[in-house]
Amino acid sequence: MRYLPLTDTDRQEMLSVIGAETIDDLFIDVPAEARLSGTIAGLPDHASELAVERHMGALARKNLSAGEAPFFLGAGAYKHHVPASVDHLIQRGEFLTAYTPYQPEIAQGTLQVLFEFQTQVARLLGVDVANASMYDGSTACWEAIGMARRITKRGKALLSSGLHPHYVSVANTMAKFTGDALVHQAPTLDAATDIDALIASIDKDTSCVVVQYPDILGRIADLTPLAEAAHAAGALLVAVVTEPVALGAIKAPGHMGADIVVGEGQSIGVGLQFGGPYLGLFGCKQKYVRQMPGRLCGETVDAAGKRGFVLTLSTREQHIRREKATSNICTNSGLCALAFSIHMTLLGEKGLRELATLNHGLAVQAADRLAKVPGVTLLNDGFFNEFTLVLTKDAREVVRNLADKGVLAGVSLGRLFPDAPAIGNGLVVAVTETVTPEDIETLAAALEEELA
Amino acid sequence: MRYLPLTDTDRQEMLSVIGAETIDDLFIDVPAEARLSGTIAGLPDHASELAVERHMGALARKNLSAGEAPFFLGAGAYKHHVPASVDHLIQRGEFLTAYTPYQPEIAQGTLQVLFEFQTQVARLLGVDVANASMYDGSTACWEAIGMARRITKRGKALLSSGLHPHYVSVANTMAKFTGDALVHQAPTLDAATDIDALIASIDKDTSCVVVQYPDILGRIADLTPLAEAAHAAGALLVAVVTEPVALGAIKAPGHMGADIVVGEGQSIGVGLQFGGPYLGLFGCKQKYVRQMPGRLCGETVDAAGKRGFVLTLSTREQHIRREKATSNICTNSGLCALAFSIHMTLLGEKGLRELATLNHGLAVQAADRLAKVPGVTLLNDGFFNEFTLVLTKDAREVVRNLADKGVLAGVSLGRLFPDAPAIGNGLVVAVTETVTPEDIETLAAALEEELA
Amino acid sequence: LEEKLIFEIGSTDTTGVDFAEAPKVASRLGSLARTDSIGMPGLSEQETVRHYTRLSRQNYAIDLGLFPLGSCTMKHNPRLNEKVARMPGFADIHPLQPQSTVQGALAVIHELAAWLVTLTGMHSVAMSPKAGAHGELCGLLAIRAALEARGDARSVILVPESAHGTNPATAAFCGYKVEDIPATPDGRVDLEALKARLGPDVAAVMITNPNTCGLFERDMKTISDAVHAAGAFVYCDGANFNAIVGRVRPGDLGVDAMHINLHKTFSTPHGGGGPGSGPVVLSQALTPFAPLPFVEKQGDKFVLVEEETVEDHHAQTFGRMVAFHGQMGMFTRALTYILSHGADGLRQVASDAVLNANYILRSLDDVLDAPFGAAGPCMHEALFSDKGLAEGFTTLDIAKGLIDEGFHPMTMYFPLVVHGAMLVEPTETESKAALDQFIMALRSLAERAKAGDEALKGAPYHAPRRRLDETLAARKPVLTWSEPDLAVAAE
Amino acid sequence: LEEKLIFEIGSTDTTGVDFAEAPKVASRLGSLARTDSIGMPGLSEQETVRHYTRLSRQNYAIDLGLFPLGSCTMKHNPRLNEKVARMPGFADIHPLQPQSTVQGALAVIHELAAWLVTLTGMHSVAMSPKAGAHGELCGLLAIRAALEARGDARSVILVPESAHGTNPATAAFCGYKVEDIPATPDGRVDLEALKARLGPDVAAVMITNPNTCGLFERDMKTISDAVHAAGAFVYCDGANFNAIVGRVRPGDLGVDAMHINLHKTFSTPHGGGGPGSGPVVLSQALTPFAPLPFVEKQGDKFVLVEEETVEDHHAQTFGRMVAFHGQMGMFTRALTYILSHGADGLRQVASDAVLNANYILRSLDDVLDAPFGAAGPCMHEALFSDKGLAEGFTTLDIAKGLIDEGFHPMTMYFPLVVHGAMLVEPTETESKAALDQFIMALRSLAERAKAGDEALKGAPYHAPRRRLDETLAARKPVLTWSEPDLAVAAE
Repeated sequence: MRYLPLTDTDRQEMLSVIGAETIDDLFIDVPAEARLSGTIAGLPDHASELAVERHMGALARKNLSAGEAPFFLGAGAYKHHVPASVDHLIQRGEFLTAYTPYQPEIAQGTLQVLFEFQTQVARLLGVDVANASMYDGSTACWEAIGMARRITKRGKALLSSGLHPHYVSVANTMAKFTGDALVHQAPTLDAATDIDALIASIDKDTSCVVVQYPDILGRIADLTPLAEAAHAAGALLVAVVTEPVALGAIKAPGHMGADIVVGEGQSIGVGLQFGGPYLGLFGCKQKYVRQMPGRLCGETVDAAGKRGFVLTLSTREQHIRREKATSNICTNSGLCALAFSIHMTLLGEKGLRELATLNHGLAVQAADRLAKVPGVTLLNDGFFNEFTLVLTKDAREVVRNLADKGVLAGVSLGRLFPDAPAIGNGLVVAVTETVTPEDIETLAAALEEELA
Repeated sequence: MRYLPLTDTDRQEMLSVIGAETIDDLFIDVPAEARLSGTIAGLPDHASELAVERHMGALARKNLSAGEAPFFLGAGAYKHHVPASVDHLIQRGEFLTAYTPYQPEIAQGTLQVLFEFQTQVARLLGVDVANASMYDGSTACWEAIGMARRITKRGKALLSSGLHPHYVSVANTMAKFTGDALVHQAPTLDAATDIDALIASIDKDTSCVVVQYPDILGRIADLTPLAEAAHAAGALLVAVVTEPVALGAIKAPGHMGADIVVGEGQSIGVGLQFGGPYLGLFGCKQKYVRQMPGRLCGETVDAAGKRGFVLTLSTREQHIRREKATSNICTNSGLCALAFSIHMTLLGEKGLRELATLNHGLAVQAADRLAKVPGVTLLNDGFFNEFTLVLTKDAREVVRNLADKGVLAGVSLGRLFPDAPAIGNGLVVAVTETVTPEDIETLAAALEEELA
Repeated sequence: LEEKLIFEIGSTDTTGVDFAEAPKVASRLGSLARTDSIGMPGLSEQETVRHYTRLSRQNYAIDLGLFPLGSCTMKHNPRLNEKVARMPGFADIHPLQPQSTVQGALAVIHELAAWLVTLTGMHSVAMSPKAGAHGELCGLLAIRAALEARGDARSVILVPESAHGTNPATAAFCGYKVEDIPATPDGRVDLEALKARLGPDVAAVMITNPNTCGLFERDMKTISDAVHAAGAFVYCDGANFNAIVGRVRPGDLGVDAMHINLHKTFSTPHGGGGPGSGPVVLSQALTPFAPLPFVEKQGDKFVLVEEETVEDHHAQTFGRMVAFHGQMGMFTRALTYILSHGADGLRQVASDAVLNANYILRSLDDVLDAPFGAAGPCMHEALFSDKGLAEGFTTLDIAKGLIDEGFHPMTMYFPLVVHGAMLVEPTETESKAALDQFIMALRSLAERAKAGDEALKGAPYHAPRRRLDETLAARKPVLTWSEPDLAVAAE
Repeated sequence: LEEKLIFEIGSTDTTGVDFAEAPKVASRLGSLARTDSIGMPGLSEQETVRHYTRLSRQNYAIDLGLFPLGSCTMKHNPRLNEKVARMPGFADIHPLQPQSTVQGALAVIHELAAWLVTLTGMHSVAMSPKAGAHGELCGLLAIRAALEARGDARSVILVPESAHGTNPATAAFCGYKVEDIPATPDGRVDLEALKARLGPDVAAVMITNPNTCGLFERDMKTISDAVHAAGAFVYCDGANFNAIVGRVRPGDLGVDAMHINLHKTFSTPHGGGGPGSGPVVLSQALTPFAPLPFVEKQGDKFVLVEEETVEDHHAQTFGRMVAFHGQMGMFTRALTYILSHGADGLRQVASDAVLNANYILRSLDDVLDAPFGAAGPCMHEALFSDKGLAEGFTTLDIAKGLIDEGFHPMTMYFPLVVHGAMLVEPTETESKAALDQFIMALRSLAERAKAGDEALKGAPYHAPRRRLDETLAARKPVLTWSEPDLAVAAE
């Protein structure tokens, strides 16, 4: 078989070195009743590359890919154009097939990338330090809540109604273990965010306030008053960014006082991939660095005095601290971090700002156009590249019907918040640089027909 | 722009070092009337990667790719499955973006590959030596005729009627210059090849006999008598192989006495690509090596005594010999040779034989099945993976009509030999490992309907 | 040549990406426009390609040679997997697309899930965990939910000494009290000590099998039975499933939950530290508590069961672990790998992995101490200790010496139960020639370390860097780049 | 580490490819079955990936650094081009598919052809030549056909001394007699000598512009007029089109035929020696003689005109040059590059290419002799000579010294008109920082060669190999691997 290089002759020679008759003899420690004598029944045997590629290709073609349709989905995952050189570079065998850089002498490639990535992320989020990545935005968000608990020694977290409902679900799942009290309710169809309500809810038990920016409805607001209110009460502000491209156009949460900023980095370099692997971004103020979860790469020198990089502060980590670790995270999203870092390097500040400006410009055009469709109201005053439309009927049905016509119209609030029927007519629409004027017209026409 | 790194600041600094005011000043040697003052009219300006990818993608989708249809085309280009690792490896920047290995100290990667390639090709073709590749099979074929002229000092070449007609056309084009006399006629719809006729035609003016194996109608025959007859008359035998996979199943031309064996290597590693780039294979007997065209890589040692490889025997080549060179070829098909060599390494003898056996088995199944379609007669007694069907009407029309139904049925003899209406009912059908039993049934049914 | 940082070579005016001009519109950003310089350097495409190409060449990787990291299972990553994962129908679909438009993707999840369940002999599988450690979390969440469902709060998790560090970390992260179980002299869980500790406060035992000494836990079934009898659950760390896939089904050994690292057993690339993927197979007892979302086949349609669609039929779910549906990009690769091997090939995977490890064990146990070597064969990894090295020579010296021989070091100082442990896992994708070369190198290093060759203590000499000062890095952490202080530089 | 040959590590029993089982059928191979061992070694996929990955790392490439080979135009190869070329609609179509099924491919050829014609100001373009030298052949074939059509057989081609070696080789290959035209002291064609030689036996002049000294032929238009007046044609070697694209149209200078190396000006990758692609733009006079096949637009359909479809409307074609339609895989890449740059970007390409070359020329002309430097600016390449180096030091020493500095050497000993020529072409895709680093390296080498630093003569020291014995290779050619003679080995 193509991936197994041993020949039967090799196997015989090796068995004789070992002093065993057969390979089965090497499995003597397995209780006899658990040893399978042949291949597992009901499963096919090996297949040629051609056959496997055909099978998988047939399954792939049963999906409507984003590039094949007018496409307006966001809500935590965004379709952006990724330059071809990004994928080319992450496929270099030396990146793709390397392990976690535990042996720094022969892992400077990965390590320097991580150091550069940490710096890029810190600058983007407006914080002092960032780690070498987490699984995704939702788990990074939960890690931030746990970190705030460790720092403040308080157990109540206020979650904004504008926080992605799946992020809320993940936090709720984890809080069952830890006993954190999480305060949250579904959003209302209001042009303003719930920042004032959050400020009013902060009390002396509050470990942190968790706010998404832009929020799940695409709304944006200055986080400074919230940060001040939290700090005044001894709580932390955790900001969550699910669309990092936004930070090429709007203020960084760290610059508005957020103590911990987490995010989903998928937009830059990673691609949609049906939800994973994605890339958790995690940054914070310098003073909290030793409470941070996840891998960190730091600068040092080698025995010859040359600059080099190593994984560091690992006394926070599971493989050293075992049950006293700041997190159980081991594998992270190294290759996605590489993709993010390469894409960000290609963009640079100039490209990032142009990309953000283009996204915003197209989104404004689309919002204004769609708001003219009878039966459609634009909820947002402010937004970056995503906004909420209020329709005259349940948006879930509209989305499904439009999909049947080959238009991927956005994300319905009914799917995101099945328990909040009051907002079921809301449709969250994202507009990136991949949307064309024709796409916008197609969506407008389809909505008009659907709502007629 | 994304590929141009100079900023305007850079340009100004550099101009001041040069001592010029503007870049225009650097073009003063261009006659004023030929200097364009601005961009050329009527052409669009630069475009984003996204826009270009969309444009090219739209054009790509206007083609029916071989993988999307039951596919039976051959006649000099064959669809084979190429393992994914081949394309991965040839995209390594160190291979893809290197130049011809003129500086061997920093080109051992390319050079060792070429040395391995030469050995693989020589063994496959059954000859002593092979060069580092030519443009394609058709130009390699002409180069072989020229080489035979140089060796024999004779100017008449006999081209088999089974030689690919495009190869004949290329030779005819070139012969206008060189004055070689080329003897050729279109094939007849006969189960036997024209070897006996060729033997009868050899005379003392004959430089070489050029025979394709398997030939354009898929026929195969022992070349030994032809080699003997040629040698007896002081002529050379040139064998042409357009389907190298065949040599995993049938005797190598070099082992049947061919003096020069050329071929099209596209089948192994390269892919269809609408005809190019392809890969000319060129091998010959050791005694003729100094009359060989094209690059050669040879083994040597470096100043420290280590084994290494260099381009060698370059006194045959244009950059040294100018008008006395054996050929004007400079750039060859390096990257295609790499792809061929990698694919051949993955196959090895075991895989090559299995591939050939599978091709032959499927072709036999297909031939037998299609011969049962009313109105279809199988021409060939013997064949490898390609055979000729004689239909009850002009095959050109059949091919076009089946294409409209999404079946790519084969190559009509009318397209290949427009001047030979007598064979217009012939259809050349190739069957490789990529053909499924369903494909064969689809073709059979479509033929049956078309010929009813 | 040294490669500078992007911050040292790029500029905020340079870009490697072009965009169409943005429409002129009135901004909706209000007062939030970002006006400060972000300080993000850009490079042209060529400079970018060069920077990362050069950096990559400072890495070791499986594509360059044998990577014998014990317990990490660095096997070949087939390139077909990469090609399949990039098919637009998989790579370019949004997690919230209407289900009618992603039937192929749901089919992939369902098909992979069926393979995992069958190969492990378990009842169901939770596909969404993002990595092995995340899978451990999933298993403990399911166990906790099951215990709560029967009103049986328990607070202790038992973890053998030889466990992966993630096991106790995960248990603690979930708020459990962690207690160690000692190992026997032959490197296995002390069954009697375990039985003695079981009681009404014990929620689960987390056990690695094959264990981190590279040995199969012979008493696994007995342990499971005892744990079940005490009302607790058995969590199995499946990091070493590579050793037994196709030959042993954990379900036959009484396991209740086990994560499977797709990047170990099923060849998805490690990528310099992830992404991974850690589906968790579950016993019938734990199945009702599996997380959302999951895929079901209803008639000829695949249905994604999530909050909106869960209704009554999975009311006991412990909830959602991640924003979306797990590591789709890893699922496509793993399924491609599984289909390529098939049932016969996967069985051969385990056979050859174990054969290769035993070949290394027996080819070196005359020069290196193999603490459990006398007791019989190992599974997929060979364990050695530093016993017998010359005074002052350590496992670290041998590891760094391997770098100069052109290999990645083995896992060092793990498991903790062996002094100066060297854990060598060759995997099944290594040829005999590669093993022989590695054995020769390790033999020569062992001999040098026993002979006290001082030069070894300076290794590596032939790597992009000499030994790095990790203490300095931790004492004065420099975690981001900042412009050199010009005032300081001028001094 | 050295990498062995596949013949030394592989075996005929090993394979990296699996196939479905072949149907059991009666063979139709007759007596021709190949029964001998072919001797073709196989490797598993992992071994294959390692072998070629390791080998690749012994190469220098543009992806690793500046590649200043004069006249070779080693510019950045954008990765979008690679992606586009691999779209199944381009990569996976057969050259003989019915035209209705390849309309997109024909559209690509047509669109690229339109760009080439417009950018050069010519009348038409022959797309099928496989590389630059093949394009030269195409041009001469068209010229010969045109002369024959007017019954005017001519036998001589004039080639300036500074021409690429391919020019005389091509002319000779076509049966022409080649005569040299000398250069003037300022590195250009001697106009008077050329005029003096023109006569009824001269078929064409082959001229490179910008020429191989990196200079623009100021008299180009005068030359063309004189050649045309003598009844001959002007062939222009377009290898250096990179210097003038978007700024000068060869058609405005009286050129009749010019090949365009898509792998030079239009960035298709060199691939370690090809494939290239050499479309030839033609004047109105030569257009009727262009080769088959070609693409025409008829209404909204694209038509491939070949033997079957040519009928009367292109009866004077000189025929077919290649089996199929040329280098489609290069066309898609080149068109992608062209559309990415557009008219403004292509003009900037020439501007920056020339700026970069002049920057190098002026940054080094104080330490290296620039034979034509005093006369004014160069075009896209800077030419230096070995004048002033210490006794016994050569251009070769400087070239090999560059390797140790991390660069590929420049073109050496070409053009022949300058002693010890060093021809440096940076291209437009190099940043100022990269140029400055290169200038520093070359300056230091020039100083060492002038000072007579003996160490330089052993360079390179820091490359995969030291200087190789090319004489040995040519004297006793070993062109294929063969099993070591065991008898000899045993001695």
